[in-house]
Amino acid sequence: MRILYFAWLRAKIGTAEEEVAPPAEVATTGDLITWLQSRGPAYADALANRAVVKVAVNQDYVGMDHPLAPGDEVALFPPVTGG
Amino acid sequence: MRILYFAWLRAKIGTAEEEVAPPAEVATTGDLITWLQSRGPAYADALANRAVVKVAVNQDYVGMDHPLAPGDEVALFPPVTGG
Amino acid sequence: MAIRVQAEDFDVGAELAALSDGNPSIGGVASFVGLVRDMSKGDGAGGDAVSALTLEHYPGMTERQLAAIEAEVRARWPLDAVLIIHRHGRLLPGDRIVLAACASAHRAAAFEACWFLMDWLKTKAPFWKQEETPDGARWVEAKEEDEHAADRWRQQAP
Amino acid sequence: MAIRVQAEDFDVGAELAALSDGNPSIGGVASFVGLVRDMSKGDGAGGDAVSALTLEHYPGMTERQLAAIEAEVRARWPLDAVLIIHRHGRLLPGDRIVLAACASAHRAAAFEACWFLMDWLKTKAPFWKQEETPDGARWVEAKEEDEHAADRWRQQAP
Repeated sequence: MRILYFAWLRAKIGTAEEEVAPPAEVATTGDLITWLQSRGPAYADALANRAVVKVAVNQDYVGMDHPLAPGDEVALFPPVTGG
Repeated sequence: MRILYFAWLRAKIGTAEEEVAPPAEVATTGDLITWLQSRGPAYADALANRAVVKVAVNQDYVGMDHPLAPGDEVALFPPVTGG
Repeated sequence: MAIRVQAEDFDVGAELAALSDGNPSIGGVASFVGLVRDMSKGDGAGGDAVSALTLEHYPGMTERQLAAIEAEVRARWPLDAVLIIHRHGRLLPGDRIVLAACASAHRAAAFEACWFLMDWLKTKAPFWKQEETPDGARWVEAKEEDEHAADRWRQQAP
Repeated sequence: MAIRVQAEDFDVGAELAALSDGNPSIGGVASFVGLVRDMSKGDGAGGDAVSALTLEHYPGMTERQLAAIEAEVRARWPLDAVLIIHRHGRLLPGDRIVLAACASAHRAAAFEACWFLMDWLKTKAPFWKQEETPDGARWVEAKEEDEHAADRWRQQAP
């Protein structure tokens, strides 16, 4: 599973993109974030406040209960500020 | 008193501009239109429906009871269609 | 004062750039360009073909009224710059008729003020359109929907 | 499909002219140009000086979401043409960030659709701004007022 990070999530985690293989019990986007938080202090800090973490799966916005499949492209990012 | 006509009012009356000297009892814009209507069939026809005659005095919109002074520039025209 | 009544065409890109040039506190510019349509707005199904449009205006009153409306939008909305260019004379389908543009630090102010200007221009600026159609020249009639659009702004506080 | 995400600047006049070119049934084009401001939108009295702005985006998702929103405005309003250009990369105060434009036979449709696009871009398009200030680089925070502006369109039938 490919994970992309943008803006200050990218900066805090320290990478723009990584391949991860979460354990089988990680079934949803919410599960994935919980699992990522356990990967170290940078992840824990970046993902501490879920109210400011937006999730897209395969380039569409999804909620925290969205089911995940192995080949998914998951993106985590703060609220957008374009325009 | 100078009177200007625009658009189909100008076309129907047959002139864009004229100097008139209405009698003393012509005190308001409404009086002026009534007096103009008496000046011939072209005027009567052009001014028949006051709902579609707009009046400006000295380049500001006014109503039919606006008082007139001898040196006024009075303009009569249909509802505008610019923009 | 950014008001022009002219027969000549205008360069939209240059005008909009000039509006915000040198003022980096402007967050955005909302604008509207009105164009000559090749069809009259007939009541019912479509209209007649229009081969040209002639805009008559009231020189002097036009500028005076445009200046008044510019003052009004500046009083109602926090604007950094306002531009109104309105053409007169004979125009062809596709030609530009009017440009209204409002620059502001605030997007909503820019949109509202620009829309208000266009609604106002349609109902109060002393211009009159005459269309050339297959049946001859014809004065365009004022539309009730334009009056309703303009009335809207009386009720709304900005 | 009139959607472009690019680092390069764009020519507003040429873009707007191209939008209506060859379609004389278009009555008008409403547009909005967003510019880089030299001040951050601080809470309270003013903000900090901004010397540059860097726009990060999500390549692929950006285009996908812009295409979806173009389809939505076309479904909601009677539009003849829609254009969205959004830049990314490092920009300076006064630089153009975004152009949204909607062409229609109807003035209200063009204004509403363009305003909707801008409100949508502010809240849904995957772009993030980082400002360079005297205190260093800082990610711009999303504003609640932008969310409210976007929510407005959910309640309104066009």
